[in-house]
Amino acid sequence: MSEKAIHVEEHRDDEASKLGMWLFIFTELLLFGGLFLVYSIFRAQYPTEFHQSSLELSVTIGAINTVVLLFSSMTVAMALTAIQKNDQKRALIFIGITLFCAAAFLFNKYFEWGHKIEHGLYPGSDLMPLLDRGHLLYFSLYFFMTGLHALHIIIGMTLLIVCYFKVKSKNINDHDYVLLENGALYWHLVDLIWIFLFPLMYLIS
Amino acid sequence: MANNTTHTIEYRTLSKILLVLLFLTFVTIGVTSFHLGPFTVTVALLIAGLKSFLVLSNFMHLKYESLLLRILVAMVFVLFVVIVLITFIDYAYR
Amino acid sequence: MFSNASNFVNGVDSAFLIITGISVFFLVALTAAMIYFVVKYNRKKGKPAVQIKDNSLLEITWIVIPMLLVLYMFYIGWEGFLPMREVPKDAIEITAVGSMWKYEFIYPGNKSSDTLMVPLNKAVKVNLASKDVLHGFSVPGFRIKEDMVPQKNNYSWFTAGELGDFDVYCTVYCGVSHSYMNSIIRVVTPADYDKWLKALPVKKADNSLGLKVLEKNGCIACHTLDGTKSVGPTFKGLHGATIDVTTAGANRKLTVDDAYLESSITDPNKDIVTGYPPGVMKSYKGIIKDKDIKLINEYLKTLK
Amino acid sequence: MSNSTEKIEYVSYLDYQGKYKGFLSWIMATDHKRIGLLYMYSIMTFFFIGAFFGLLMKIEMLSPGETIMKPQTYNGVFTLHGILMIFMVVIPGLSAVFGNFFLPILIGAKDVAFPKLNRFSWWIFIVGSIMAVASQLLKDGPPDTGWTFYAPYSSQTGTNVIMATAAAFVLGFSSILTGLNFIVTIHQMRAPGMRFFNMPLFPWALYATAWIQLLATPIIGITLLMLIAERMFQIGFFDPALGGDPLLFQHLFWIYSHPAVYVMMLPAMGVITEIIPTFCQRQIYGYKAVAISSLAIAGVGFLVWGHHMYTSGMSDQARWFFSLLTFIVAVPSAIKVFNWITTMYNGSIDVKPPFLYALAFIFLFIIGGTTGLLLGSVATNVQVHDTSFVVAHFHYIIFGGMGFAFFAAIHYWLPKMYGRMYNFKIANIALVINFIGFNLLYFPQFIIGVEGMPRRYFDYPAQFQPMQVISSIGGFILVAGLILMVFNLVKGAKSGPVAPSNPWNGSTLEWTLPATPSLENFDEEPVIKENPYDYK
Repeated sequence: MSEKAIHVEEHRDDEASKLGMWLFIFTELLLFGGLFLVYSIFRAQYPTEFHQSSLELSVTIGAINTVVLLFSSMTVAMALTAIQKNDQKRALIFIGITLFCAAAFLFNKYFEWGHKIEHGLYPGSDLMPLLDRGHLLYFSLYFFMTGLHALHIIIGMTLLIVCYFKVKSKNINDHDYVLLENGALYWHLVDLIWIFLFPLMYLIS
Repeated sequence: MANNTTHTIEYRTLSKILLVLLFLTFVTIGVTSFHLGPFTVTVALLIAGLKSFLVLSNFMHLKYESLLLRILVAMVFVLFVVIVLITFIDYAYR
Repeated sequence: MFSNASNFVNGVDSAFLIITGISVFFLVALTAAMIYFVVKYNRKKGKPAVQIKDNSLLEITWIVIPMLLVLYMFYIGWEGFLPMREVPKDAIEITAVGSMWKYEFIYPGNKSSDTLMVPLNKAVKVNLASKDVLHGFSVPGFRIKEDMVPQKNNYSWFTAGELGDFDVYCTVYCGVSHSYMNSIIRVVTPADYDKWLKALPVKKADNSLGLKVLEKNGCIACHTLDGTKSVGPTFKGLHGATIDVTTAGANRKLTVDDAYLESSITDPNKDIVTGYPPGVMKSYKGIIKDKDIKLINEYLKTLK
Repeated sequence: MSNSTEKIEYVSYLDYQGKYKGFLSWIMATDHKRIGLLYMYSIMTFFFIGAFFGLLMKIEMLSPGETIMKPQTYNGVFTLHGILMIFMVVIPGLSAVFGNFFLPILIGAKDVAFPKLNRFSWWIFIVGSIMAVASQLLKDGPPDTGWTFYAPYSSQTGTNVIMATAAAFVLGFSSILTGLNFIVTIHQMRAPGMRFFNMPLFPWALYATAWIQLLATPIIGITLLMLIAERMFQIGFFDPALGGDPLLFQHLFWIYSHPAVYVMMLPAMGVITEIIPTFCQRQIYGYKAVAISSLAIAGVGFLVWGHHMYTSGMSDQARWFFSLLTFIVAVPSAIKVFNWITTMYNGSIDVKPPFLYALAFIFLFIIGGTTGLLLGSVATNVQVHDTSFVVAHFHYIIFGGMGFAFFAAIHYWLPKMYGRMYNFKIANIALVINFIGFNLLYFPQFIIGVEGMPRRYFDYPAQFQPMQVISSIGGFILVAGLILMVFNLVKGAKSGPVAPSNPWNGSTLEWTLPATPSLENFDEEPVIKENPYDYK
């Protein structure tokens, strides 16, 4: 039996990987879609309560986080451009900035959550069951949606850290950068979801 | 390299897109601080839609992808909106 | 089929018959065609297969005809259903409350019974409520069914056309005694109905706070207040009694006191009363607050 | 055997071992054919465990009152039966077993697009399955919610609901990844010359299925996560005691679970569409209509979930809307049935076990489908909803439809999977026993369902007993037939006569390969026919 006959080639097909990533993004969109559906139904039922509760959140922190995420979305796109131009150094810097922004976002979120928890506003607290249904649902949704979003930030960061080291070791280069491309796509997804979360959670009036 | 089909977007373009996105963010914050009644949500969602369109088409390179992929992305959003609308057939008439 | 038990039987049953008729027709015709083809074009007969081109006219026909048929079936189904949502203004209003695992029917004047008594040939609107989880209110003889959803006001209505008893079943799965959650609708003459309703005593309200806590948390679903055995031990006479329990696999005896009751609420699987399966009750730690546990204890002391 | 190029030597995928030997060469395999078989062995195991629980229920139903078990046990048994059969047997079923094995071959590809992801899907399928079984054994006792996990009961009961829902979540993830893999495979891996409209119809069905898996499963994922959060952190989206809305759970649940029915049925229809032309030696009638009806079913199937909730207190507008769409989704299914039967016309029909299973499928599917009309019509739904009529209906669809299609597929493709043939006579006898047992088991449930017998009842009024007894007898007959069928298949696969490479004279690509395909399927570029069902 010749070696050639039994050797399984690693078929490389970047188009396929990219399509696969897009399909995965679809599932993520619908995962959050389910939550947005829940949000829209409860909001339609309790518009005033949702409005009052949203005043409890700080628009400034939300806006800062939005800017941070938008900016990181741009830098990760620039990292891809840098790799395409075979500029390894810049690519590393851009991925680094993105990771820094992600950490800043989580840091911000940590304080925001901490502030709420200090006031006894968290699921399972003594205060929560005393709220009326609209407020209760708003804060449940707030913690669940931003929590799930933060989880996605952490997943995205992990992906980008992997990309960082692969760029460093030149496993990601101007001939083969589909992994970074997919990591970037995932990061944009995280940004995309926040684009909707921000106005719906912080700005509704 | 036949595999590298992804279009390269210049730094300058990307930074321009960011500026537009930031501008739109502040517009949303500005608009929602006025009391437009039920239109506030509509306006906020429209701007969010515009922003996501920019992210999708530029940052995510969708502008340069195949027609098929663009149709699929649109299909997913349409499907989601249809599901929401159908659910509201129940909730709106309760 | 086609009894006069309620005003809906006719509409539902005719829809049923028409749809079943169309279905049986297709089932028989298509099966007959299959068998006929299998026999006629069997390979044993040695004729080679003839390749046939698609015929768009034929295909359009069998898209259009089923389409018309299903639209017709939809229409009769909707026609049969519509009256179920149009309650006459003069209907008698009775509230049916489902809880694990019994029905309670509340009549005007705060009178209640566990069977639903209704007068013949009078419209009755049944408001459906639930105290804990989803329940069903299904009366097969009347062709009505609607779910009882907590904190949501569903309703059903009917005009009974025949005297007699009709079964009521719970159709939405609601836990261990789901299949024992049933009742009866008894249709009587209007005169008998009035007489019966007059004799029915007005519901007494027990205002104990401890009982409220028990009701709110669904405890009474499994622990009765009257001494009958249910999913869990009864509350009657429990406080102060000496019972056999299994703690970490070992049998022992203990006397029920405040501390035991508290641990049974927060960690129910620690001491299982002999004769009951472990794992049926969840921990209410953090759900029932300490001050509410005190109220429960006070209330249980009164249940001798 | 093709030996045209001298360098490439043919090695059957069953003999090829690669880096790992023995058992590891299976669980570490990235070969789509081995993964297909792995799925088949695990799914058949779960199927028989599920069937065993089904049988326990049938024994319990022999007489009113307690027969062999307590009510709490019974509730655990039907819940596990449901979770096992739905999430671990019928949803992966055809697409994971025969889709994995034959999709790449049918489109002339060497493998699926992401072989390692494919292996990973099987692994997490096994992890999810272990979690589902573990939920039975942990200390709080088996979950007792039914496979639908309806809130608020599921957020209040003290049993292992978290473990069971987490299992369903993990299994859903496996399903998503399989669907993703198939879509990319079909888009990117078709052999040169294979366009969408000369692709065989089983891949078409799998394509539509994969889209449903991909787009609907995340919704159940998030729903189950919310349920878990509700139990763990008291985030009440569904429990009214915590401020939630139980009907919202039903909406979200059925947004996934209704399309999931088509995840089960579409590949089944696809299999039948492969079998009928082969045994009639006639090209499928109305190729395009059959292909597009798959997409139509998938598309409209997304929008009809509300027909599971007519009696839940939905608005009247929603009731007629869902009813109308439900009736419309019946049409593409009807088109498929007409096309299958027309394909038999003027054919040269070879009555072999796979074809007989296909005929049994059509018969049972018509019954299942038309009783679905009675459930889709609002007025009759009110009478039969949540009764054993529903139980009979979905068993006719899922078992009579998907199950019999699965059996048809095994009988059709076994010579290609193992290179051996089973005994036709025993296969036919088993089929007759299965068919009789099946109808005895489920048809009586239609009758008592119309009379009002609710589903999930541990105990029942005495007037339903005769039909329950007939049904239980049918259950025993069916299980006997299944055991005979599996015995015959196992014996055939292990020691049956060696099968020729094209025993049924099929025209699709798998039959051009040697009796067991080699590792990369096509040692030379496959020749793609303009019409996949071109019988000469």
